[in-house]
Amino acid sequence: MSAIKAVNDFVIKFANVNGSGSASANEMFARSILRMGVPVASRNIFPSNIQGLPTWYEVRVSGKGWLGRRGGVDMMVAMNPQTWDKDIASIDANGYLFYDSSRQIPQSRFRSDINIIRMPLTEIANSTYNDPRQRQLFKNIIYVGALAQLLGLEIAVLEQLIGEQYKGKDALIAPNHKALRLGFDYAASQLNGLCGLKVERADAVGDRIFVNGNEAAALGCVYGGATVAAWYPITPSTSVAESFQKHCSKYRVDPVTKKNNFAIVQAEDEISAIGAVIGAGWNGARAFTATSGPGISLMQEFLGLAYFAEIPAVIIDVQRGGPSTGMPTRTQQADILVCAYASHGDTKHVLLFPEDPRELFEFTAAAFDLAERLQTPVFVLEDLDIGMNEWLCEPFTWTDGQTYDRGKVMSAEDLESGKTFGRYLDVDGDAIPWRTLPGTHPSRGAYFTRGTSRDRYAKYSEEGSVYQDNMQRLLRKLETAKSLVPAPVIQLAKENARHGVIYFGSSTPAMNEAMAALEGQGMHLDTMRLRAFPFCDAVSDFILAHDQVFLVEQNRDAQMRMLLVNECGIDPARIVSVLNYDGTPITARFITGAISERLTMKSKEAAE
Amino acid sequence: MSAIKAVNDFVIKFANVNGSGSASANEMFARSILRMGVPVASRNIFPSNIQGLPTWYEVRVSGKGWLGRRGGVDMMVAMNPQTWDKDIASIDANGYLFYDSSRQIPQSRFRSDINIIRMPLTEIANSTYNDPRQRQLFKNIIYVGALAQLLGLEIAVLEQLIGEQYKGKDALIAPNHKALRLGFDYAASQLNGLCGLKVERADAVGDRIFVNGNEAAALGCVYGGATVAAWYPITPSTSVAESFQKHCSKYRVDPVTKKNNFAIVQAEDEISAIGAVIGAGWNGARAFTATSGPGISLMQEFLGLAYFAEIPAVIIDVQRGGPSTGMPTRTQQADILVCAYASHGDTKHVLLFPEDPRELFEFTAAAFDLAERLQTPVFVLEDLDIGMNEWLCEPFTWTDGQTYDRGKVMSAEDLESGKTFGRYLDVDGDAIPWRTLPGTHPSRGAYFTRGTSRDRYAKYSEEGSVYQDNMQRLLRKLETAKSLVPAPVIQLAKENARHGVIYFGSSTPAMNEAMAALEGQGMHLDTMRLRAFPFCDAVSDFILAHDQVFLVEQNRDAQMRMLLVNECGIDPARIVSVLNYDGTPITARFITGAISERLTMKSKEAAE
Amino acid sequence: MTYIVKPKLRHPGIAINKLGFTHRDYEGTVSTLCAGCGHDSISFAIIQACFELNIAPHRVAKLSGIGCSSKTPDYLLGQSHGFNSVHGRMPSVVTGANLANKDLIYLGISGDGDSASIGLGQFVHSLRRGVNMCYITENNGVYGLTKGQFSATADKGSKSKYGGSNMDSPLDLVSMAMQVGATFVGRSFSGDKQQLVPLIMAAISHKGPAFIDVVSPCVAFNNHAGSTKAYEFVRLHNEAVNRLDIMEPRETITVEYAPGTTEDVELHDGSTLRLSKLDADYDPHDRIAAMTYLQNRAAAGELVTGLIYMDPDASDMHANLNTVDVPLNRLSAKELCPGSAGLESFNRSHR
Amino acid sequence: MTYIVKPKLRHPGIAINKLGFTHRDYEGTVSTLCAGCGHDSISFAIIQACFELNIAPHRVAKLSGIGCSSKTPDYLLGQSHGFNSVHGRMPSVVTGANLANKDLIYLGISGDGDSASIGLGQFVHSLRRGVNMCYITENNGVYGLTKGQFSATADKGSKSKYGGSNMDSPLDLVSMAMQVGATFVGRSFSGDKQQLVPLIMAAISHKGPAFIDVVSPCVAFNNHAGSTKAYEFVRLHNEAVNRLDIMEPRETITVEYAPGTTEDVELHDGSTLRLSKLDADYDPHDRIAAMTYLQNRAAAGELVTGLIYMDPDASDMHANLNTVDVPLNRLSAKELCPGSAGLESFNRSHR
Ligand SMILES: Cc1ncc(C[n+]2csc(CCOP(=O)(O)OP(=O)(O)O)c2C)c(N)n1
Ligand SMILES: Cc1ncc(C[n+]2csc(CCOP(=O)(O)OP(=O)(O)O)c2C)c(N)n1
Ligand code: SF4
Ligand code: SF4
Ligand SMILES: [Mg+2]
Ligand SMILES: [Mg+2]
Repeated sequence: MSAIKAVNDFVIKFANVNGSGSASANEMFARSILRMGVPVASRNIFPSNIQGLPTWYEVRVSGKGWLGRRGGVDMMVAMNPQTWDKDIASIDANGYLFYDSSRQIPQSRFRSDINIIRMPLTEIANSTYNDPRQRQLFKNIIYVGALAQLLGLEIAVLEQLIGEQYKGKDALIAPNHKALRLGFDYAASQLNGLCGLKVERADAVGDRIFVNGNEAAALGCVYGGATVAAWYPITPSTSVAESFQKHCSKYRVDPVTKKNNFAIVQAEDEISAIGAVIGAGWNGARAFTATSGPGISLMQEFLGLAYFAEIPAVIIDVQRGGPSTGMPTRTQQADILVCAYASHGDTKHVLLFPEDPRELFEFTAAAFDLAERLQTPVFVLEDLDIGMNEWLCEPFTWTDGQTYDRGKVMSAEDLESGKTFGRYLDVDGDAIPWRTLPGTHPSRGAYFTRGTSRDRYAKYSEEGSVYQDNMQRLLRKLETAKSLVPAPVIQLAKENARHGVIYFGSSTPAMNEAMAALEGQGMHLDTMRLRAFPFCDAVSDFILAHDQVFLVEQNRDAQMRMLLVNECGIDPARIVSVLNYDGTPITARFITGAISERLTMKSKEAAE
Repeated sequence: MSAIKAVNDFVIKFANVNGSGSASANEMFARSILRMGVPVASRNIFPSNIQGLPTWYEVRVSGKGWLGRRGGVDMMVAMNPQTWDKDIASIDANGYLFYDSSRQIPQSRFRSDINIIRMPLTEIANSTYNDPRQRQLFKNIIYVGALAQLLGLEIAVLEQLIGEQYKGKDALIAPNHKALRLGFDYAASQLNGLCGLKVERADAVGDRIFVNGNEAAALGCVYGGATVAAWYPITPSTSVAESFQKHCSKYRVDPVTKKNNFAIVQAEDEISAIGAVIGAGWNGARAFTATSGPGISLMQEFLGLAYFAEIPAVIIDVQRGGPSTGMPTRTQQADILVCAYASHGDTKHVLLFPEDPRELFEFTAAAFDLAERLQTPVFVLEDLDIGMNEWLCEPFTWTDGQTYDRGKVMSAEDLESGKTFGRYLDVDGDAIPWRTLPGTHPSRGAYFTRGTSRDRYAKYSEEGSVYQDNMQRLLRKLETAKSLVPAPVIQLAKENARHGVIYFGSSTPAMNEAMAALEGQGMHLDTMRLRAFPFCDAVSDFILAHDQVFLVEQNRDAQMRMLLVNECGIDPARIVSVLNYDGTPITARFITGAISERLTMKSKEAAE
Repeated sequence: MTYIVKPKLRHPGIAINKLGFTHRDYEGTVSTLCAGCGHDSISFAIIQACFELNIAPHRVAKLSGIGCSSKTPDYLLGQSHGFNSVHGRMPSVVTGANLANKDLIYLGISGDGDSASIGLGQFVHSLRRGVNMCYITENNGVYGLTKGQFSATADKGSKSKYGGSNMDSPLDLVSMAMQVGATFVGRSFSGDKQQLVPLIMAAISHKGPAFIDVVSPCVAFNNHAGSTKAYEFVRLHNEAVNRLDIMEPRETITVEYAPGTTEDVELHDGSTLRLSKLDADYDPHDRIAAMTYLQNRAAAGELVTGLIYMDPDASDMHANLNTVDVPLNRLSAKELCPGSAGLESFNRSHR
Repeated sequence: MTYIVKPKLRHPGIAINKLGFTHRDYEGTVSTLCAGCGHDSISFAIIQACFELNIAPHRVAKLSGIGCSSKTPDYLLGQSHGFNSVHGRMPSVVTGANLANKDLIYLGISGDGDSASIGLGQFVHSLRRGVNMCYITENNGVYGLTKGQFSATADKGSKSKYGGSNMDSPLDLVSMAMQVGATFVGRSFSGDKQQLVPLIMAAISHKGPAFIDVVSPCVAFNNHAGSTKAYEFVRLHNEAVNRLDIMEPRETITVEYAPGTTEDVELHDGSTLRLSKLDADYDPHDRIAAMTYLQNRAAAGELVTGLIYMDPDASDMHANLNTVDVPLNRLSAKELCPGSAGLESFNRSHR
């Protein structure tokens, strides 16, 4: 039978049971490939429970540096009897199955068009270790050792990773090294030559880092000067707050007093969390919350208040599969509308769409400037794929010496000097009024903040004209926002293109690969990556410059298309949706297929 | 100076202080005109407080039967010193000011281009009554008497209305009659001939009734078979629940046992209210809640659950001025998006847009059938203008003998007979699955309801394909809804029209008048009144059949336009918005002006 | 309901209740919780209680919020309809469900995060409204499903698995329930089936808002030394004030208790609750004294368990609302719709 | 802050406090509440308390939810920043505001609907979190602003103005506050300024979560015979357990009390609270005994007023969180941003 042969270009998937300790072994496996200079993209597919259910870890090895999901599986490491049949079925023809042959499995449950690599992992572990927990944990290391041998990973790299992982707990290093060797040696003697997939040392990683988005967002909050975090646990956003806590413990404790330059409140729910963020923002601290879809739903009323009363707030929404509790451990881009138009009545909010952890770090830090400059909530829309998976991305950078843009806040000096203060007065023509902070001046600048209509001097009013004046200014403020938010990234095809593709957020790596593939097939398209809402003119210019554009998104209802059509006044006929919404990250294969099919259809139609 | 002369066609506005007892006197005034066979439209403009702030009551007398706000004021009854200047300023040139001349008012605070009718109301009241409360209350009746004389109202009609109002409290009748006479006689002797506005008996009212929308909606709930109401007070929706209570006490108490065929829970907040509605709907009772914008915001999470878990629920949203607390005593149509796409993730909900109390009654009753047939939340979108003002409309009708459409509920017999039950199985091809109610059958039909993804047999699943299958069915279910919801009402112009106008809800009376006015100016437009979302094909057909359509709505962001463009795939360039959003009901003058201006501009452009 | 379950083939020796059901007929799907999780023991106790009460499983509606605890309704009573709603809002859903059909038994299952954090308002208001239900919190002091953050019932100073300390004052759902109107309040421990099963039986038989707080250690995140919700800690510090037995109507009493230490209370379904007092001074019918006792023991670091308070004369929401006897979801247009005649008078009064 | 208010022209005889402010400097805009509304008396008491405490008005932040009561912050302290947020959620907004700037005085004003109905969860959680604030509910047993529906504090059986009866169990915010972690709890009556003013002064001076429930009759919707929140009823049934005086630091004590009936407690700002006991047995430092007393009196139909509980050693949320002394909203990039150096180590550890 033939077998796939590939160097630095394959997908290997681990099927495990959660809570079995496989996660860290698998991650070490992926990291070792990176250390050999070969790019890797890894994704966890985990259940909404704590222990005992199926979980998968998918590692894409790509010397060319394609970091989206590719689709398909070249090798399955099948460690979970519960999902055996499904796992076997998902292997590409001529691919590999690596499994624990300690247990007898009837012939009927294998496939004849795949290559089977058997290793009695449990037997080996049981004969080496007595403690049941050790047996379990080291079994994972043993298979990593075996895979190292099969794929050609450098064992020294793995040994070093073990050393780093257990720094401080040095007693654990030697036993792990031993387990690794055990697997390696077994494979060398028993499985040699069975595997046509290989990793070869390369120089394609550079100084890139391997980091998950939630950690990046949390660091962005630290760098952006957030001092108040209020949150409520919800998958997949929980690690944003937890990681903020961790970073703060490192970076934000006053070296002298040992006191904290930050405050984190685990609120009793999301309503309370956003309430605290708004209270803090009103009172001049940079504050944020991190949540996911259900939390955004609960925050709607407060978000309307923040819009209307003009209070800065940063909301990190780590999107998951909706609606309702939906698929809490799957990814989607389906909170676009509920964020853009959050709350009843006429509202529009600022949204940012980072493409990867690095941009997420930057955008999150920038969100605090934006929120204070615009005096309004700013949403950072990431998703489970970016947030909870380690992504290979450019190292984070920061320009020292920059200060924060605290926006238009009148100081005691300003007030003392007699500057006119009207809380909702558009003195600068950019529709952004000046504000004051509580406690600033004994007799000037105090005003009453409310969610009801009021005049330019913050006085309560039920006058229609006063209300309308204010609502129009709020629209103009969003115009100002267009020049402040990150502009789209436009990439022109090598040849003059009649079609364009629009995309955003976590679809980026798959898009990059898909574009290269389409180009390879002679299909040239310009691309535009959206990075923020409201859309600046460049966005509609791009659409209008093409006969038709594809819009790639990860939701059912083409929510971004709706936003574009509505806000840019675009004929929807110009925008063709490419939608992936089954909860798994979009793949290059899917995008390529969808676009090429439609382009081919069109050129056929044209030819007829 | 010249003075407006008009018969059965003018606007009179009362400026009062709230809590002063003027409301019932003013309403009696309006009703007396109706009893004379002359159509009247009346609107309350009241503050968000309980006592002591300005309130207005605007009565439009229209022999032709135009029931929208016209705009402008022919006569101002200025009883509130706080708002004097504004009230005086709002009178049309050559119009009338009627005021209490007991207090000295400097000449500078009058206008020279209006006709002034002075009456020392306080003096008269004080010289007649000793009790301060009586002085206050009868003052109102006295001015009604004076106006009756000035305008030519039949005093017998007013006397009869007083008799009806105080039926059972007969001792109050004579003093009220006396106060009425006091005013009438004063006017006859002192003010005769000062007023050119007249009411003449006519026959233009027919059997129409004068009723507010919230009472109609509540009655719709009774007729629609609602047994469970869960609500939380919020202006302007409170009277829906209160009136449901009142109707139920009349119609729904078992004559034998004196027990209630209904249950009303005043919940602790809107989240709890919608939760109870969903619990009741799940368990087979017809249930509803009534709320306004902030309540809809709070209900978002639960609404997503009801959509995804497919549970019937009826939500009456009495829209008010948003966003946030906004203008709680003003009207708007600005909750369209937050209802249509309520909750995070991909969702779409069914919305109904009644034009007046009569249709509100019908649609509310029908909403329960729709909700159970479609197993999903159904929103009845009314607004403060319909809900809290008395509208003159056709009497309500009901076809006896009709039964409720309880939708697809498997009975114990069905289950016993062995019919396949899959909670989310599309057996009939209309994407609506069958459900069972708790407690139906000892061993068949039980299932587990959840907001997470599950397969066709309600079994929990995290499979992408299973999720997608279900989400697609939900989209198809909305297709089914298109054939069940009320179709739009289309009215073709007398001449072939290149332009159309779309409108909905409380804009109807102003629209009717505006269309007649435009036709009078030689501008012919077809009209379409939307009555529901999702839109059936007739809606896009109408738009596509015209070069351009106007879309009249009462919000800032053209929310209905967004829904149309997105859901019908219409080029937004085809739809021109006419937006009124200052919190006051839209007027015919505004619509006529906006449309004629644009049509004239276009024909000029075309001519150039 | 006239439909009878087809008898299944059974092992001869297996226990059968009066309705002919075995224990298995009260089970649900296989639990996906962690091995050793306290919640699974509570599920087992509920199954046992329903078996012993001879409840027809389909006459139970089981509802929950979101959390590990809130998943458990799936793992019991497979023939009952279940509703896993949204986080913290089960009480309102039960309220509505109960309004729709007063004839079913309502089991509300929740966690400490679900009921004491996000859901505190609904918890309190459903009790004060008098919803006839058996409301159980599976209280582990943490958010299990989101991996171990403190919940609002975590004791001040208690340590998380990862080292942090809780600095907020803890909420005691038992005291709160008594204060706001629950008419049956108990506390127990997932590890004490002897106490828990009859407590659940009594709560189900009680007509009115019944609440049981069950300490239920989370083996994954809150079972370490220093946690006040760990097995060891609860075993050492729990102080049972009484033990219960439930006797069916007219069943001969077979067990003898020393006089003065037992008390019989009739339950709403006609069965009798026999209370054997372990603490002679403790009177579960004196609400204020019971609360004081509870708080004093709590101050001394002891967790009072058992039947803590019961009002034998309790009434419920339906009584307050004076609803008809037939469940509201069974009424038809005939009873509900006043028809054209009703409209005529309505129209007339609006002219 | 170095800016000083310009002295205004004043009547010579008018009272001036240590900061040179008159009573008027603590007033706000003209009230739009109903004439006679209890809430206006409470506003007046707050104004008086701030005047007597010599508080610089701009150092107060006043926050509220939605309701007639929640409108009142506009009617007092015109030189303070105010925030009329959303219904029932003032506590979370205060929490955030307090986190941002620990140096201001936080006044949270709410209603019974706002705090006991929709806002119950936030009410409880802000107290258990230890937010340093003076939280006042203006409790009239109804929703004033929406025209008279029962709130969750309405007594069972109490009649609405339009005849309906409340059938749900009432919530007692005072008991609840004591149970969940408030370290200063009082109750008073809008009609008793003598009691109310010093109570507010003490609550403001207390560092920690201070709560005062003030019964405040709604003359429009809940002041009729049969209402337990009517002026007449409260006047007859309120039982003051103590009276307070606040003395400034080192001020000579001028009044003499009979020995044994007074007690001095030092407040956090250095001033002294002199408690004259009206009920000799009542000890406001024994939380459990106080709660029991309260509930027993409530069962007897009496409303206990006065300083009900106080923990003189209270700490607050900032202490729990170990925040720096300077308000967080004053920190700049210098203290907050680790700069490129910080990123270097971060990047290194992620390769
Ligand atoms: C609105 C919302 N916020 C947050 C979550 C995430 N969440 C799921 S379960 C849970 C906590 C559950 O804690 P608890 O009720 O104590 O149950 P346990 O898992 O400990 O049994 C949270 C916060 C959610 N599902 N919905
Ligand atoms: C989310 C939301 N629901 C409902 C309302 C309507 N509403 C305004 S005030 C109020 C009740 C206020 O009662 P309370 O807090 O007791 O204040 P009072 O007017 O009695 O002083 C309600 C229900 C609202 N503003 N927001
Ligand atoms: S995480 Fe804790 S609560 Fe959840 S299943 Fe595991 S042991 Fe039980
Ligand atoms: S309605 Fe009641 S609470 Fe509101 S202002 Fe009037 S008296 Fe006060
Ligand atoms: Mg828990
Ligand atoms: Mg109130």
